[in-house]
Amino acid sequence: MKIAVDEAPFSPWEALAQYERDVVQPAFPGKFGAAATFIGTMRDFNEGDGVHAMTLEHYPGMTEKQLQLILDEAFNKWKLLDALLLHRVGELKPQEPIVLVAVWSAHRKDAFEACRHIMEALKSRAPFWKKEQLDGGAGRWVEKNSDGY
Amino acid sequence: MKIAVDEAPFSPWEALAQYERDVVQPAFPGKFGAAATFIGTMRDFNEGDGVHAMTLEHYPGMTEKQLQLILDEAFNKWKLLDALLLHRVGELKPQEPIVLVAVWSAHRKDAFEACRHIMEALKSRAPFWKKEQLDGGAGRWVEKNSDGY
Amino acid sequence: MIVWSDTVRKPVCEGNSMTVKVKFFASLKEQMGCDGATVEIGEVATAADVWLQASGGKALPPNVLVAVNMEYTDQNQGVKSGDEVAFFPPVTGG
Amino acid sequence: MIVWSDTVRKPVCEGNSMTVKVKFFASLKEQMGCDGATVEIGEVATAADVWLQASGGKALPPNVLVAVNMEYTDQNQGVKSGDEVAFFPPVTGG
Repeated sequence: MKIAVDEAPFSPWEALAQYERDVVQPAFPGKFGAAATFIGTMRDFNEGDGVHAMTLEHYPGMTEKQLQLILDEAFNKWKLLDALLLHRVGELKPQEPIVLVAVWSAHRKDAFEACRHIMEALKSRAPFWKKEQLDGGAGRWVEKNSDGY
Repeated sequence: MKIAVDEAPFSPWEALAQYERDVVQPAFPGKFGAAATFIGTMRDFNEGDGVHAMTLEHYPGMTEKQLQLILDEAFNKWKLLDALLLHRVGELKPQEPIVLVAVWSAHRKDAFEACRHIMEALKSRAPFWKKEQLDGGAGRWVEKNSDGY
Repeated sequence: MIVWSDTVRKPVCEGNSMTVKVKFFASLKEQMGCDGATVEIGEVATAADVWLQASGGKALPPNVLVAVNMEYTDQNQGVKSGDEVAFFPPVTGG
Repeated sequence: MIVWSDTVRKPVCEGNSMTVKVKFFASLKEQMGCDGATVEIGEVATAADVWLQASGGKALPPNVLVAVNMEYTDQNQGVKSGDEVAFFPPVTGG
Protein backbone atom coordinates (compact mmCIF):
# COMPACT_ATOMS: atom_id res chain seq x y z
CA MET A 1 0.00 0.00 0.00
CA LYS A 2 1.37 3.39 -0.91
CA ILE A 3 0.10 6.91 -0.27
CA ALA A 4 1.87 9.97 -1.66
CA VAL A 5 0.96 13.65 -1.57
CA ASP A 6 3.34 15.66 -3.70
CA GLU A 7 3.81 19.02 -5.38
CA ALA A 8 5.52 17.36 -8.33
CA PRO A 9 3.33 16.36 -11.28
CA PHE A 10 2.88 12.61 -11.77
CA SER A 11 2.25 10.41 -14.79
CA PRO A 12 -0.62 8.19 -13.70
CA TRP A 13 -0.21 5.32 -16.16
CA GLU A 14 3.53 5.15 -15.62
CA ALA A 15 3.04 5.25 -11.86
CA LEU A 16 0.55 2.39 -12.17
CA ALA A 17 2.80 0.33 -14.42
CA GLN A 18 5.73 0.81 -12.08
CA TYR A 19 3.82 0.09 -8.88
CA GLU A 20 2.19 -3.03 -10.29
CA ARG A 21 5.50 -4.33 -11.62
CA ASP A 22 7.63 -3.48 -8.58
CA VAL A 23 5.18 -4.05 -5.74
CA VAL A 24 1.94 -5.86 -6.64
CA GLN A 25 3.30 -8.58 -8.93
CA PRO A 26 6.19 -9.60 -6.64
CA ALA A 27 3.91 -9.63 -3.58
CA PHE A 28 0.90 -11.34 -5.21
CA PRO A 29 2.10 -13.22 -8.29
CA GLY A 30 -0.87 -14.74 -10.11
CA LYS A 31 -3.22 -13.77 -7.27
CA PHE A 32 -4.77 -10.53 -8.48
CA GLY A 33 -7.52 -10.89 -11.04
CA ALA A 34 -8.80 -7.33 -10.88
CA ALA A 35 -7.46 -3.80 -10.81
CA ALA A 36 -9.80 -0.83 -10.67
CA THR A 37 -8.41 2.67 -10.99
CA PHE A 38 -9.66 6.21 -10.99
CA ILE A 39 -7.73 9.22 -12.20
CA GLY A 40 -8.95 12.75 -11.65
CA THR A 41 -7.56 15.35 -14.03
CA MET A 42 -7.77 19.13 -13.92
CA ARG A 43 -10.32 20.51 -16.37
CA ASP A 44 -10.11 23.93 -18.02
CA PHE A 45 -13.69 24.71 -17.00
CA ASN A 46 -15.89 24.53 -13.92
CA GLU A 47 -19.42 25.70 -13.26
CA GLY A 48 -19.58 27.50 -16.59
CA ASP A 49 -16.29 29.39 -16.23
CA GLY A 50 -12.95 28.92 -17.91
CA VAL A 51 -10.18 27.97 -15.48
CA HIS A 52 -6.53 28.36 -16.42
CA ALA A 53 -4.77 27.40 -13.18
CA MET A 54 -5.50 25.91 -9.79
CA THR A 55 -3.87 25.94 -6.37
CA LEU A 56 -4.35 22.85 -4.26
CA GLU A 57 -3.86 23.56 -0.58
CA HIS A 58 -3.81 20.83 2.04
CA TYR A 59 -3.23 20.19 5.73
CA PRO A 60 0.13 18.39 5.89
CA GLY A 61 0.02 15.55 8.34
CA MET A 62 -3.74 15.37 8.58
CA THR A 63 -3.99 14.67 4.87
CA GLU A 64 -1.80 11.60 5.07
CA LYS A 65 -3.51 10.48 8.27
CA GLN A 66 -6.98 10.71 6.74
CA LEU A 67 -5.93 8.99 3.52
CA GLN A 68 -4.44 6.15 5.54
CA LEU A 69 -7.67 5.85 7.55
CA ILE A 70 -9.68 5.72 4.33
CA LEU A 71 -7.52 2.95 2.87
CA ASP A 72 -7.58 1.01 6.15
CA GLU A 73 -11.37 1.17 6.16
CA ALA A 74 -11.49 -0.12 2.59
CA PHE A 75 -9.13 -2.99 3.39
CA ASN A 76 -11.37 -3.93 6.32
CA LYS A 77 -14.55 -3.77 4.28
CA TRP A 78 -13.42 -5.50 1.06
CA LYS A 79 -10.98 -8.27 0.19
CA LEU A 80 -8.14 -6.24 -1.27
CA LEU A 81 -4.57 -7.12 -2.06
CA ASP A 82 -2.94 -3.74 -2.62
CA ALA A 83 -3.69 -0.07 -3.22
CA LEU A 84 -1.97 3.01 -4.58
CA LEU A 85 -3.13 6.56 -3.82
CA LEU A 86 -1.44 9.66 -5.23
CA HIS A 87 -2.60 13.26 -4.84
CA ARG A 88 -1.13 16.48 -6.20
CA VAL A 89 -0.86 19.68 -4.19
CA GLY A 90 0.47 23.10 -5.15
CA GLU A 91 0.10 24.82 -8.51
CA LEU A 92 -1.67 22.92 -11.30
CA LYS A 93 -2.49 23.55 -14.93
CA PRO A 94 -5.39 22.07 -16.90
CA GLN A 95 -4.92 18.48 -18.04
CA GLU A 96 -2.58 17.68 -15.15
CA PRO A 97 -3.58 14.68 -13.03
CA ILE A 98 -4.85 15.58 -9.56
CA VAL A 99 -5.57 12.23 -7.98
CA LEU A 100 -5.00 8.55 -8.64
CA VAL A 101 -6.72 5.72 -6.79
CA ALA A 102 -5.89 2.14 -7.70
CA VAL A 103 -6.98 -1.08 -6.02
CA TRP A 104 -5.93 -4.66 -6.73
CA SER A 105 -7.99 -7.67 -5.64
CA ALA A 106 -8.68 -11.27 -6.60
CA HIS A 107 -12.23 -10.53 -7.77
CA ARG A 108 -13.71 -7.56 -9.60
CA LYS A 109 -16.52 -6.70 -7.20
CA ASP A 110 -14.08 -5.81 -4.45
CA ALA A 111 -11.89 -3.70 -6.73
CA PHE A 112 -14.80 -1.76 -8.25
CA GLU A 113 -16.54 -1.03 -4.97
CA ALA A 114 -13.42 -0.19 -2.98
CA CYS A 115 -12.02 2.10 -5.67
CA ARG A 116 -15.17 4.17 -5.81
CA HIS A 117 -15.59 4.20 -2.04
CA ILE A 118 -12.03 5.39 -1.50
CA MET A 119 -12.50 8.15 -4.04
CA GLU A 120 -15.75 9.37 -2.48
CA ALA A 121 -14.28 9.20 1.02
CA LEU A 122 -11.27 11.19 -0.15
CA LYS A 123 -13.56 13.80 -1.69
CA SER A 124 -15.52 14.25 1.52
CA ARG A 125 -12.83 13.78 4.18
CA ALA A 126 -9.28 14.39 3.00
CA PRO A 127 -8.27 17.99 3.84
CA PHE A 128 -7.55 19.42 0.40
CA TRP A 129 -8.89 22.70 -0.94
CA LYS A 130 -8.96 23.93 -4.51
CA LYS A 131 -8.67 27.56 -5.52
CA GLU A 132 -9.33 28.15 -9.18
CA GLN A 133 -7.82 30.96 -11.23
CA LEU A 134 -10.62 31.94 -13.57
CA ASP A 135 -9.99 33.13 -17.11
CA GLY A 136 -11.27 36.57 -16.10
CA GLY A 137 -8.45 36.79 -13.58
CA ALA A 138 -10.35 36.25 -10.36
CA GLY A 139 -9.44 33.58 -7.84
CA ARG A 140 -12.29 31.39 -6.64
CA TRP A 141 -12.34 28.78 -3.92
CA VAL A 142 -14.24 25.66 -4.87
CA GLU A 143 -16.93 25.64 -2.19
CA LYS A 144 -18.13 22.07 -2.25
CA ASN A 145 -17.39 18.86 -4.08
CA SER A 146 -20.12 17.51 -6.33
CA ASP A 147 -22.04 14.48 -5.18
CA GLY A 148 -20.48 11.31 -6.53
CA TYR A 149 -23.48 9.00 -6.26
CA MET B 1 -13.57 4.96 -29.08
CA LYS B 2 -11.52 1.86 -29.72
CA ILE B 3 -12.30 -1.84 -29.44
CA ALA B 4 -9.69 -4.49 -30.02
CA VAL B 5 -9.79 -8.28 -29.67
CA ASP B 6 -6.37 -9.77 -30.15
CA GLU B 7 -4.32 -12.91 -29.60
CA ALA B 8 -1.25 -10.82 -28.82
CA PRO B 9 -0.62 -9.95 -25.16
CA PHE B 10 -1.09 -6.30 -24.26
CA SER B 11 0.43 -4.01 -21.64
CA PRO B 12 -2.56 -2.31 -20.07
CA TRP B 13 -0.89 0.76 -18.57
CA GLU B 14 1.12 1.43 -21.70
CA ALA B 15 -1.99 1.02 -23.84
CA LEU B 16 -3.81 3.49 -21.59
CA ALA B 17 -0.97 6.01 -21.63
CA GLN B 18 -0.74 5.80 -25.40
CA TYR B 19 -4.46 6.02 -26.05
CA GLU B 20 -4.93 8.94 -23.69
CA ARG B 21 -1.98 10.81 -25.20
CA ASP B 22 -2.76 10.09 -28.86
CA VAL B 23 -6.55 10.10 -28.86
CA VAL B 24 -8.24 11.47 -25.73
CA GLN B 25 -6.06 14.50 -25.06
CA PRO B 26 -6.04 15.79 -28.65
CA ALA B 27 -9.81 15.29 -28.99
CA PHE B 28 -10.79 16.63 -25.55
CA PRO B 29 -7.98 18.86 -24.28
CA GLY B 30 -8.76 20.05 -20.76
CA LYS B 31 -12.26 18.55 -20.94
CA PHE B 32 -11.89 15.20 -19.20
CA GLY B 33 -11.83 15.34 -15.42
CA ALA B 34 -12.27 11.63 -14.82
CA ALA B 35 -10.93 8.34 -16.10
CA ALA B 36 -12.11 5.05 -14.64
CA THR B 37 -10.47 1.82 -15.69
CA PHE B 38 -10.75 -1.86 -15.00
CA ILE B 39 -8.16 -4.47 -15.84
CA GLY B 40 -8.85 -8.16 -15.51
CA THR B 41 -5.80 -10.37 -15.15
CA MET B 42 -5.45 -14.14 -15.32
CA ARG B 43 -5.09 -15.69 -11.88
CA ASP B 44 -3.22 -18.92 -11.16
CA PHE B 45 -6.20 -20.29 -9.21
CA ASN B 46 -9.95 -20.65 -9.62
CA GLU B 47 -12.55 -22.39 -7.49
CA GLY B 48 -9.90 -23.96 -5.29
CA ASP B 49 -7.77 -25.35 -8.11
CA GLY B 50 -4.42 -24.28 -9.46
CA VAL B 51 -4.55 -23.12 -13.07
CA HIS B 52 -1.42 -22.91 -15.19
CA ALA B 53 -2.84 -21.91 -18.58
CA MET B 54 -6.05 -20.78 -20.19
CA THR B 55 -7.56 -20.80 -23.67
CA LEU B 56 -9.89 -17.96 -24.52
CA GLU B 57 -12.21 -18.85 -27.37
CA HIS B 58 -14.53 -16.31 -28.96
CA TYR B 59 -16.99 -15.84 -31.80
CA PRO B 60 -15.19 -13.59 -34.29
CA GLY B 61 -17.51 -10.96 -35.64
CA MET B 62 -20.17 -11.35 -33.00
CA THR B 63 -17.67 -10.44 -30.29
CA GLU B 64 -16.84 -7.09 -31.85
CA LYS B 65 -20.51 -6.46 -32.64
CA GLN B 66 -21.59 -7.09 -29.05
CA LEU B 67 -18.75 -5.03 -27.60
CA GLN B 68 -19.71 -2.13 -29.86
CA LEU B 69 -23.34 -2.44 -28.75
CA ILE B 70 -22.29 -2.39 -25.10
CA LEU B 71 -20.19 0.75 -25.58
CA ASP B 72 -22.95 2.45 -27.56
CA GLU B 73 -25.41 1.74 -24.76
CA ALA B 74 -23.02 3.22 -22.22
CA PHE B 75 -22.49 6.35 -24.32
CA ASN B 76 -26.26 6.76 -24.52
CA LYS B 77 -26.80 6.27 -20.82
CA TRP B 78 -23.91 8.36 -19.43
CA LYS B 79 -22.07 11.50 -20.49
CA LEU B 80 -18.84 10.01 -21.76
CA LEU B 81 -16.05 11.46 -23.84
CA ASP B 82 -14.10 8.39 -24.90
CA ALA B 83 -13.60 4.70 -24.18
CA LEU B 84 -11.02 2.00 -24.77
CA LEU B 85 -11.81 -1.72 -24.65
CA LEU B 86 -9.21 -4.44 -25.17
CA HIS B 87 -9.72 -8.20 -24.80
CA ARG B 88 -7.29 -11.06 -25.21
CA VAL B 89 -8.13 -14.31 -26.96
CA GLY B 90 -6.06 -17.44 -27.53
CA GLU B 91 -3.54 -18.96 -25.15
CA LEU B 92 -2.89 -17.16 -21.86
CA LYS B 93 -0.62 -17.66 -18.88
CA PRO B 94 -1.25 -16.50 -15.30
CA GLN B 95 -0.64 -12.80 -14.66
CA GLU B 96 -1.38 -11.87 -18.27
CA PRO B 97 -4.04 -9.19 -18.74
CA ILE B 98 -7.32 -10.50 -20.15
CA VAL B 99 -9.46 -7.40 -20.45
CA LEU B 100 -9.12 -3.64 -20.20
CA VAL B 101 -12.05 -1.23 -19.95
CA ALA B 102 -11.36 2.50 -19.72
CA VAL B 103 -13.79 5.40 -19.81
CA TRP B 104 -13.10 9.14 -19.89
CA SER B 105 -15.69 11.73 -18.87
CA ALA B 106 -15.96 15.26 -17.48
CA HIS B 107 -17.28 14.08 -14.12
CA ARG B 108 -16.44 11.05 -12.01
CA LYS B 109 -19.93 9.63 -11.54
CA ASP B 110 -20.27 8.93 -15.26
CA ALA B 111 -16.85 7.32 -15.51
CA PHE B 112 -17.30 5.08 -12.46
CA GLU B 113 -20.77 3.89 -13.40
CA ALA B 114 -20.11 3.39 -17.09
CA CYS B 115 -16.87 1.50 -16.51
CA ARG B 116 -18.51 -1.00 -14.20
CA HIS B 117 -21.58 -1.33 -16.37
CA ILE B 118 -19.49 -2.02 -19.47
CA MET B 119 -17.51 -4.65 -17.62
CA GLU B 120 -20.60 -6.43 -16.31
CA ALA B 121 -22.29 -6.29 -19.71
CA LEU B 122 -19.16 -7.73 -21.31
CA LYS B 123 -19.12 -10.54 -18.76
CA SER B 124 -22.72 -11.48 -19.47
CA ARG B 125 -23.04 -10.82 -23.21
CA ALA B 126 -19.74 -10.82 -25.10
CA PRO B 127 -19.19 -14.28 -26.65
CA PHE B 128 -15.94 -15.34 -25.01
CA TRP B 129 -15.35 -18.69 -23.32
CA LYS B 130 -12.54 -19.68 -20.98
CA LYS B 131 -11.07 -23.15 -20.77
CA GLU B 132 -8.67 -23.59 -17.88
CA GLN B 133 -5.76 -25.99 -17.83
CA LEU B 134 -5.68 -27.23 -14.26
CA ASP B 135 -2.47 -28.06 -12.49
CA GLY B 136 -3.52 -31.71 -12.40
CA GLY B 137 -3.56 -31.69 -16.22
CA ALA B 138 -7.27 -31.63 -16.89
CA GLY B 139 -8.95 -29.05 -19.07
CA ARG B 140 -12.03 -27.39 -17.58
CA TRP B 141 -14.46 -25.00 -19.18
CA VAL B 142 -15.47 -22.13 -16.93
CA GLU B 143 -19.21 -22.69 -16.69
CA LYS B 144 -20.45 -19.31 -15.52
CA ASN B 145 -19.07 -15.92 -14.64
CA SER B 146 -19.35 -14.83 -11.02
CA ASP B 147 -21.91 -12.21 -10.14
CA GLY B 148 -20.37 -8.75 -10.21
CA TYR B 149 -22.87 -6.92 -8.01
CA MET C 1 -22.04 -29.47 -17.97
CA ILE C 2 -24.78 -29.80 -20.55
CA VAL C 3 -26.96 -32.87 -20.10
CA TRP C 4 -28.57 -34.17 -23.24
CA SER C 5 -32.06 -35.57 -23.29
CA ASP C 6 -33.24 -37.40 -26.35
CA THR C 7 -36.27 -36.16 -28.19
CA VAL C 8 -38.11 -36.92 -31.36
CA ARG C 9 -36.66 -35.41 -34.47
CA LYS C 10 -38.99 -32.98 -36.15
CA PRO C 11 -39.79 -33.67 -39.77
CA VAL C 12 -38.26 -31.26 -42.25
CA CYS C 13 -40.84 -29.97 -44.70
CA GLU C 14 -40.52 -31.52 -48.09
CA GLY C 15 -40.29 -29.40 -51.18
CA ASN C 16 -39.11 -25.84 -50.61
CA SER C 17 -36.00 -25.72 -48.47
CA MET C 18 -33.30 -23.26 -47.54
CA THR C 19 -29.71 -23.33 -46.35
CA VAL C 20 -28.49 -21.88 -43.08
CA LYS C 21 -25.05 -21.85 -41.52
CA VAL C 22 -24.80 -23.33 -38.04
CA LYS C 23 -22.04 -22.63 -35.52
CA PHE C 24 -21.18 -24.23 -32.19
CA PHE C 25 -18.74 -22.84 -29.66
CA ALA C 26 -16.75 -23.86 -26.61
CA SER C 27 -17.98 -26.90 -24.63
CA LEU C 28 -20.90 -27.27 -27.00
CA LYS C 29 -18.51 -27.48 -29.93
CA GLU C 30 -16.63 -30.26 -28.15
CA GLN C 31 -19.82 -32.14 -27.38
CA MET C 32 -21.09 -31.82 -30.94
CA GLY C 33 -17.73 -32.90 -32.29
CA CYS C 34 -17.57 -30.06 -34.82
CA ASP C 35 -17.65 -26.28 -34.93
CA GLY C 36 -20.70 -26.12 -37.15
CA ALA C 37 -22.30 -27.18 -40.38
CA THR C 38 -24.40 -26.02 -43.26
CA VAL C 39 -27.90 -27.44 -43.00
CA GLU C 40 -30.81 -27.66 -45.37
CA ILE C 41 -34.12 -27.05 -43.73
CA GLY C 42 -37.70 -26.27 -44.66
CA GLU C 43 -38.40 -22.67 -45.64
CA VAL C 44 -40.45 -21.96 -42.52
CA ALA C 45 -38.15 -22.75 -39.64
CA THR C 46 -37.12 -21.41 -36.27
CA ALA C 47 -33.73 -21.46 -34.62
CA ALA C 48 -34.99 -24.45 -32.62
CA ASP C 49 -35.73 -26.28 -35.86
CA VAL C 50 -32.22 -25.52 -37.06
CA TRP C 51 -30.84 -26.92 -33.82
CA LEU C 52 -32.81 -30.15 -34.20
CA GLN C 53 -31.64 -30.57 -37.75
CA ALA C 54 -28.02 -29.84 -36.91
CA SER C 55 -27.91 -31.87 -33.71
CA GLY C 56 -29.59 -34.90 -35.15
CA GLY C 57 -32.69 -34.51 -33.02
CA LYS C 58 -31.24 -33.70 -29.61
CA ALA C 59 -33.24 -31.39 -27.34
CA LEU C 60 -31.87 -27.87 -27.04
CA PRO C 61 -30.31 -27.74 -23.55
CA PRO C 62 -31.95 -24.98 -21.51
CA ASN C 63 -28.76 -23.03 -20.79
CA VAL C 64 -27.62 -22.85 -24.42
CA LEU C 65 -27.65 -19.34 -25.89
CA VAL C 66 -28.87 -18.68 -29.42
CA ALA C 67 -27.67 -15.98 -31.82
CA VAL C 68 -28.92 -15.34 -35.33
CA ASN C 69 -26.58 -13.28 -37.48
CA MET C 70 -24.52 -12.45 -34.38
CA GLU C 71 -27.43 -11.04 -32.41
CA TYR C 72 -28.89 -12.70 -29.36
CA THR C 73 -32.34 -14.12 -29.81
CA ASP C 74 -34.41 -17.00 -28.56
CA GLN C 75 -35.01 -20.38 -30.09
CA ASN C 76 -38.43 -19.40 -31.46
CA GLN C 77 -37.08 -16.77 -33.81
CA GLY C 78 -37.67 -17.55 -37.46
CA VAL C 79 -34.61 -17.88 -39.65
CA LYS C 80 -34.24 -17.20 -43.34
CA SER C 81 -32.03 -18.52 -46.06
CA GLY C 82 -28.39 -17.59 -45.58
CA ASP C 83 -28.72 -16.82 -41.88
CA GLU C 84 -25.94 -17.73 -39.50
CA VAL C 85 -27.37 -19.49 -36.46
CA ALA C 86 -25.05 -19.95 -33.49
CA PHE C 87 -25.47 -22.07 -30.35
CA PHE C 88 -23.18 -21.73 -27.37
CA PRO C 89 -22.98 -22.14 -23.59
CA PRO C 90 -23.11 -19.16 -21.18
CA VAL C 91 -20.29 -16.74 -21.97
CA THR C 92 -17.35 -16.43 -19.60
CA GLY C 93 -15.14 -13.64 -20.87
CA GLY C 94 -13.63 -10.66 -19.10
CA MET D 1 -18.68 31.99 1.26
CA ILE D 2 -18.60 32.06 5.05
CA VAL D 3 -20.78 34.76 6.57
CA TRP D 4 -19.71 35.99 9.98
CA SER D 5 -22.16 36.87 12.66
CA ASP D 6 -20.91 38.70 15.73
CA THR D 7 -21.36 37.13 19.09
CA VAL D 8 -20.34 37.82 22.61
CA ARG D 9 -16.87 36.71 23.50
CA LYS D 10 -16.78 34.06 26.18
CA PRO D 11 -14.72 34.87 29.22
CA VAL D 12 -11.53 32.86 29.58
CA CYS D 13 -11.21 31.35 33.04
CA GLU D 14 -8.69 33.14 35.18
CA GLY D 15 -5.95 31.26 36.92
CA ASN D 16 -5.08 27.92 35.36
CA SER D 17 -4.62 28.15 31.62
CA MET D 18 -3.18 26.08 28.82
CA THR D 19 -1.74 26.63 25.38
CA VAL D 20 -3.18 25.16 22.19
CA LYS D 21 -2.10 25.55 18.59
CA VAL D 22 -4.76 26.83 16.20
CA LYS D 23 -4.74 26.38 12.42
CA PHE D 24 -6.89 27.88 9.66
CA PHE D 25 -6.99 26.70 6.07
CA ALA D 26 -8.12 27.80 2.64
CA SER D 27 -10.84 30.48 2.45
CA LEU D 28 -11.03 30.58 6.24
CA LYS D 29 -7.33 31.34 6.42
CA GLU D 30 -7.84 34.22 4.00
CA GLN D 31 -10.77 35.55 6.00
CA MET D 32 -8.90 35.29 9.30
CA GLY D 33 -5.87 36.94 7.77
CA CYS D 34 -3.45 34.33 9.12
CA ASP D 35 -2.87 30.59 9.01
CA GLY D 36 -3.17 30.13 12.75
CA ALA D 37 -1.97 31.16 16.16
CA THR D 38 -1.02 29.88 19.55
CA VAL D 39 -3.69 30.73 22.08
CA GLU D 40 -3.84 30.65 25.85
CA ILE D 41 -7.13 29.44 27.19
CA GLY D 42 -8.63 28.22 30.44
CA GLU D 43 -7.84 24.61 31.33
CA VAL D 44 -11.39 23.42 30.74
CA ALA D 45 -12.17 24.36 27.17
CA THR D 46 -13.81 22.96 24.07
CA ALA D 47 -12.84 23.42 20.44
CA ALA D 48 -15.58 26.04 20.26
CA ASP D 49 -13.93 27.96 23.09
CA VAL D 50 -10.63 27.80 21.24
CA TRP D 51 -12.36 29.18 18.14
CA LEU D 52 -13.83 32.10 20.08
CA GLN D 53 -10.49 32.92 21.60
CA ALA D 54 -8.64 32.69 18.29
CA SER D 55 -11.26 34.48 16.22
CA GLY D 56 -11.74 37.32 18.65
CA GLY D 57 -15.26 36.32 19.51
CA LYS D 58 -16.76 35.54 16.12
CA ALA D 59 -19.40 32.83 15.95
CA LEU D 60 -18.23 29.53 14.47
CA PRO D 61 -19.77 29.40 10.99
CA PRO D 62 -21.96 26.32 10.66
CA ASN D 63 -20.13 24.83 7.67
CA VAL D 64 -16.67 25.05 9.23
CA LEU D 65 -15.08 21.69 9.99
CA VAL D 66 -13.14 21.08 13.18
CA ALA D 67 -10.19 18.75 13.70
CA VAL D 68 -8.29 18.16 16.93
CA ASN D 69 -4.86 16.61 16.47
CA MET D 70 -5.70 15.91 12.83
CA GLU D 71 -8.86 13.95 13.59
CA TYR D 72 -12.32 15.18 12.75
CA THR D 73 -14.44 16.08 15.73
CA ASP D 74 -17.16 18.53 16.64
CA GLN D 75 -16.89 21.86 18.34
CA ASN D 76 -17.94 20.49 21.71
CA GLN D 77 -14.93 18.26 22.11
CA GLY D 78 -12.71 19.16 25.00
CA VAL D 79 -9.14 20.08 24.22
CA LYS D 80 -6.04 19.70 26.33
CA SER D 81 -2.78 21.51 26.58
CA GLY D 82 -0.63 21.12 23.49
CA ASP D 83 -3.49 20.07 21.21
CA GLU D 84 -3.58 21.23 17.62
CA VAL D 85 -7.04 22.55 16.79
CA ALA D 86 -7.81 23.17 13.13
CA PHE D 87 -10.72 24.99 11.50
CA PHE D 88 -11.42 24.83 7.79
CA PRO D 89 -14.16 24.99 5.16
CA PRO D 90 -15.60 21.88 3.45
CA VAL D 91 -12.84 19.94 1.73
CA THR D 92 -12.65 19.93 -2.07
CA GLY D 93 -9.84 17.57 -3.06
CA GLY D 94 -9.75 14.75 -5.54
